[in-house]
Amino acid sequence: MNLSNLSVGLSTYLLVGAMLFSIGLYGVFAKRNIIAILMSIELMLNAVNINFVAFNRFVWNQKSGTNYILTGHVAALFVIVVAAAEVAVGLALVITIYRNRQSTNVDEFNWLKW
Amino acid sequence: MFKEMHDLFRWAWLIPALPFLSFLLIAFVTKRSKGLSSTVSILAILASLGLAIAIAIGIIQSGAEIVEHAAIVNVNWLNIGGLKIDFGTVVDPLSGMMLFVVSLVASMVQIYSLGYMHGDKGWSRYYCYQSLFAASMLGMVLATNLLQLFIFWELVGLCSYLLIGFWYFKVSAREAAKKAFMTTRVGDFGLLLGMLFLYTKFGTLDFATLAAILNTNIQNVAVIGTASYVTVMAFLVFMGPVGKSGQFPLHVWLPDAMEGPTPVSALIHAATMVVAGVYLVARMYFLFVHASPSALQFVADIGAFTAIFAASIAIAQDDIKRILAYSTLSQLGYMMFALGVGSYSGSMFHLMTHAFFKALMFLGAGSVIHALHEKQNIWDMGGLWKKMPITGWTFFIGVMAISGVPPFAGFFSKDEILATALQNGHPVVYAVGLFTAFLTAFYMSRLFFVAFCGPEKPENHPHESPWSMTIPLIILAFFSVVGGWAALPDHNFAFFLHYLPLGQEYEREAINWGLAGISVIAGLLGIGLAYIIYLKKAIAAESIVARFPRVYKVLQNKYYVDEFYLWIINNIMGGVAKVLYWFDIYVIDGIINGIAFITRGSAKTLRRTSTGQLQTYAMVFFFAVVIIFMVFAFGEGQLTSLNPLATLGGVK
Amino acid sequence: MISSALPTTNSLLLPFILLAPLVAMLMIIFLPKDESKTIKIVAAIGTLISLVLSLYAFFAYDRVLGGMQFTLTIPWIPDLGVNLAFGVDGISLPMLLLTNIIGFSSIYASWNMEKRVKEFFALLLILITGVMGTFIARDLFIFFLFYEIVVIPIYIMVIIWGSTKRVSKEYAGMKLTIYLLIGSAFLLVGMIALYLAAAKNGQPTFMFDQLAQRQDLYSPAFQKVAFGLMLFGFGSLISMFPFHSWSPDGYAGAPTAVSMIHAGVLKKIGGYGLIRLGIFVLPLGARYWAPIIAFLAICNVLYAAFIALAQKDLKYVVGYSSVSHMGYVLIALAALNPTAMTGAIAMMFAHGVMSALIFSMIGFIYEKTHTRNIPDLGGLAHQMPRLAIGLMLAGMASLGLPSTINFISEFTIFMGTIHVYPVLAMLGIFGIIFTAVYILRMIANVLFGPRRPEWDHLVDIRGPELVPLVICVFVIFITGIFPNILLGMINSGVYSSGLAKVLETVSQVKMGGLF
Amino acid sequence: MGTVVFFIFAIMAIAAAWGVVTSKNIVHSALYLVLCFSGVAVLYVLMNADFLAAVQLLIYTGAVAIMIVFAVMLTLRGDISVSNTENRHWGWGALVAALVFIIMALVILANPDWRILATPWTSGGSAEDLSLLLLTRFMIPFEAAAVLLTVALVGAVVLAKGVKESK
Repeated sequence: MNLSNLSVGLSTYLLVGAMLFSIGLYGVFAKRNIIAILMSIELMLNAVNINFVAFNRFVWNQKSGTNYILTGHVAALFVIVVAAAEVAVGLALVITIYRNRQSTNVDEFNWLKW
Repeated sequence: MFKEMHDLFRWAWLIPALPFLSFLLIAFVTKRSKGLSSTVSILAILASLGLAIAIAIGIIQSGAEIVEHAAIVNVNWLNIGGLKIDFGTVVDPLSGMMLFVVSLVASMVQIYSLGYMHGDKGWSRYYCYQSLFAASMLGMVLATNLLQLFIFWELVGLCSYLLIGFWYFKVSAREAAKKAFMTTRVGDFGLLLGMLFLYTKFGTLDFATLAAILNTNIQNVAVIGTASYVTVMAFLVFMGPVGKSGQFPLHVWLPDAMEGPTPVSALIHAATMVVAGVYLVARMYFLFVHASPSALQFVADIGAFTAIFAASIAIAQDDIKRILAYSTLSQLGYMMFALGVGSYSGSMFHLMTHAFFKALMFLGAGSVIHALHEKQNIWDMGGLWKKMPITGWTFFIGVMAISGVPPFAGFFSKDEILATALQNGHPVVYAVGLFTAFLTAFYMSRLFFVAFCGPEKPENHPHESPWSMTIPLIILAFFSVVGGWAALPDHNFAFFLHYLPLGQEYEREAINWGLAGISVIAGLLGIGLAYIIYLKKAIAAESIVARFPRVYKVLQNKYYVDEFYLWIINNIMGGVAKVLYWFDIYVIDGIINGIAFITRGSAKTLRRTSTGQLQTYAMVFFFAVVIIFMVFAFGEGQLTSLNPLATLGGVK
Repeated sequence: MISSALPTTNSLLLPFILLAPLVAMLMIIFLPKDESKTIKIVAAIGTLISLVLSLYAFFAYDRVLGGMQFTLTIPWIPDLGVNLAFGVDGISLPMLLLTNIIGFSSIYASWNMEKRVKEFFALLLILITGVMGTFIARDLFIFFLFYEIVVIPIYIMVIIWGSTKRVSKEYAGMKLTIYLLIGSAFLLVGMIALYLAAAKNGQPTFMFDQLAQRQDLYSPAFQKVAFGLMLFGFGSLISMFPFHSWSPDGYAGAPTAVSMIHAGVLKKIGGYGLIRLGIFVLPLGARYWAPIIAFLAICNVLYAAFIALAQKDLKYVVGYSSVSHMGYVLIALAALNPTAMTGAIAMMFAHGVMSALIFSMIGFIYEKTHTRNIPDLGGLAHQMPRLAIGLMLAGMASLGLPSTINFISEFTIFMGTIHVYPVLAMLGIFGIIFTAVYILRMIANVLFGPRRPEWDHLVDIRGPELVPLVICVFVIFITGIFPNILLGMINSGVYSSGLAKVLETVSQVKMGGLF
Repeated sequence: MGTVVFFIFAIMAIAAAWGVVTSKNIVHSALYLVLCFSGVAVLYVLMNADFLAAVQLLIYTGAVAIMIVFAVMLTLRGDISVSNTENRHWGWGALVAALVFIIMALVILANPDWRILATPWTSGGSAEDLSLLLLTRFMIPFEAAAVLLTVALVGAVVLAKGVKESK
């Protein structure tokens, strides 16, 4: 099996992104600690970023014209910015909630209940 | 001559308008001033009386001309698609006679009330109602069409309601007023229905037009429909008079209506409003004539039955006003059966004379009640003639008049009715009428002997009433004597009230003195019997009562008709009402609340799915995404066209 | 000057009528809470301006010319064909006037309100505006919009200012609102179906007159279904049996002003809508459903009249009585002829004024005695003669006494229906007896009878409290004595708007009804 | 060569991500997260996104991870070894996540348009190119992002500081 024949294409990157996304999704569904959930969200955001960059690399690279160049990178950059903001606010919320409830356990947060 | 008169007749609308103006004035301006209110009211009705007399003279002078061409003025009142109603005035002998009678009695009663109602708190209110009543009654008389008549008909009903309940703090007055309104309402239902059918069939409610249509097209089935149609309408229209004029099944309200002030009873429940029914039948006589004979036969039967039925009750009553009330019922029955047997003019004649002497007797009774401080039981009275000579004499004239003793007014009218009944082939009705005349004479003289003759009661300190009360008595007594002379020398009252069904020629009839003699004897017999029992005490009244205790009890309780109606209202209507209310609350509302309950119940179950856990929500969300994707990917039908995989090469 | 005579010109009269209470409402919002006197005066002035302007409209309307006048059309959402279109004809003008009469009276009927005055009057003015809007709208969308505006303030007002008797005010408010909303949901479905059907020719529109012109686009089957939906919607609004049960409970729970407006005008939107939308646009559907409406109408008349006999609470008596009276309107609509139609609109007007009067009087009784239980009351004519006059005249109007407008309306209705549904109409007329029984019983037991010392402290209505009495009584009798004022207008509306023509056409159509 | 590097770091990132969600200890999770981010950064490099890789390392592996560790430190109570357990529904969560992955994978693999191999990189990707783009074409989003960050900063401070009970 020739490793060099096993070429890395767009779909490979996308699969990696999909895997990261699904793992993050599982984390969001299954974890009890709210910080762990935030971490899982970060995973999902990273997965999305991989997709952005990958599409930029493989699809738009082929197209001529400067309009398209690096748009994926810019999008990823914005995602990172938003993620950073989200983490900042999210963690502040976690601390506030922790202060009120003495817990970071999502099971105990059921204010949305009827 | 007739032309000039016609100009006068154009002003007939003023007759009801003046009292109406006085009603508005009292209600909005002079309410606070007692003297001013009564002055305004009396001046208005006297002006109307003057105008009515002028019109009556004009009618008599116009003679046959006005009979054939009634002076009619119409103004459009309501004009919409499918319904056109005029308001107007009709001046013909019939309305002229009624105008005179109504305005005369009304003005007498209003003057009389100056004394009778003296010191009453509701003085202005009283005159306010009186004026409204006079306006509505006179307006009704002048009506040119059935709807106009019906409107005023209801308005006099309203006035009657208000005046019966004038002393609204008395529970009995309150209940009586309610009863009067409701009972007449039942009759009005029929009248309204009859009106609707008439309009639907003939497209008009105008008396003259209706009469013309019926007279000219009576054989034309296409226009009229079959005779039974007209008959049905006649029956329906007759329901109104049955209620208003207290004919048999709906008579119950009239005796109770005596709860009102006595002058009101005199005016509304003896002389004027209650005869409105008779007047209506007279106005609509063409309808009854063209209906199958059963219609008029029905009118005659109801009238005759009421006459004897009420007279028999009157024998056993003790309350002076109730005796008079049943007497009124009985006399109304007289007028009604007179119409039924075809004595149109006799009926109107009796209407007029009855108005005079019955108003007289009611006012006389009021005078007595006033003098005895609200005592109404005749057995508490006695020997009043000496203490109250004017009241006594005038009352005596009234009794003579109603008993049909010549030369008093009642004799002529009653005789005319009875004569026509026999002539037109109604022997049974004639017999009933004759017997009623006997009963009438008996119970009226009973009343008179017990209350006015005999020994005085020491606890009473009666005194003659003030002039404001006695003058109307004297005037009415005068008319009770001479009112009948209009028929002399023959039965020519019909000259004044000419009605010619199907072009018959009027025939002047001489008074049949033989028949007249029979009815006079019947009257005298009644008086004599009363004299023997109540004045001579040759036969003890108690022993008669003791011999027929059941009969007496039934009579005294007015054949239990009231109780029967009460039972129906309380048990049947009340019961149905309760059942339906139960149905409404528990079935209709139950269904509604049941739906609400199901909604709430399902919501209670479903809300368990809302765990409040964000994670669960997210999970469900993504699960839904998966499902939707599956549907798109593998589904059939419309959704497949949206299948993203279809564009991506497809997985199927 | 010349241009104003042209019917095509836009007139700003109706927007002014509509805006006057709205401006008053905005002013009230910016007034301080404690200035309750000022708030009431502002509300009264706002409604007075509307009243005066609508009176002007009523008498300035050219009856000979007929049709929609004082029109204003502004395209609003052109893609959907929604126009901000106002206008009145002989059918809607009486209803507009009625709204303003009752609106103005209702302000005065709540003159003694002390609880949350600011909010109350602001909501009341919104309510009045909403009702007015439904009557002057010429566009179905706008009509529906205003109708939905109406529902919200009513709910809030019943919940906050209502009174709890047999049912709690929360229940009453909820029932009222849910009924109206369910009705309007069905209406919405019907409306959208109608809109889609009418848009088949590529020009979507919501305008009533254009919807009515596109008869060929509605198949008979469609008309039956769409009219059925509207019948359910409008029927529950006009308290058609068996969708009437919100009415007594709702009125009993609601504060006086809301009862007045609700019974007086809001209910009439049902009848008005059935004419404007149902019969104009879907005449075949109306024809199909007419016998059913007539039957249910008679159920209304007799059933509710009987139930009113068994009531002890004043407001329940009047509530059931209003259900009963609506039966007359419904059977007149079902008769599908111009006379009955005129009668139906006149009856809506007549009943509106009458019920406003009676509810305001009952409101005063309740306010002063704190009870509405008939056995607890009695002899009030001693202490409050003016109130007694008001209640009695209202009762007389209710039982159709001649010389009140109610009589003429009833008579016209009977005249129009008796040859279409003889038996049902007779049963309906029979209802007047029961009406008399329960009304007279109520009047007698509340007003008359011996003086009761426990009510000796009561003060008769005076000053501003007299306004509803004077206005309503005046309207009842002036239109009753000179009926051409009102019925002439309605008649011109029925004929000039083309309703009479529609009715004539539809009466010639042969189709199998249900009965 | 690139292929080998890719697989090494891709597998590392995925494994680290797996570690993040399975580790019972929240601190271990945080450390796995750092590892995962680093792996992703290498993938960026492989895709010629040098600047993004740097940003990824700076912001994610640096700032975000440290903030998370701080948050863990500030909130942690009880036994650290069970600080990051699964809830009752983790099975369902796994199922849904797996389904989502399967669907995504199916789409990715089924789409012929996406079977693209790398072509020589021509577009630059340096900080200079990006900054040019950000300050011209994406000017407004860029400024919006700046505002967002400021707001987030202020918001975070306000939230974390806690609002004093008003009288």
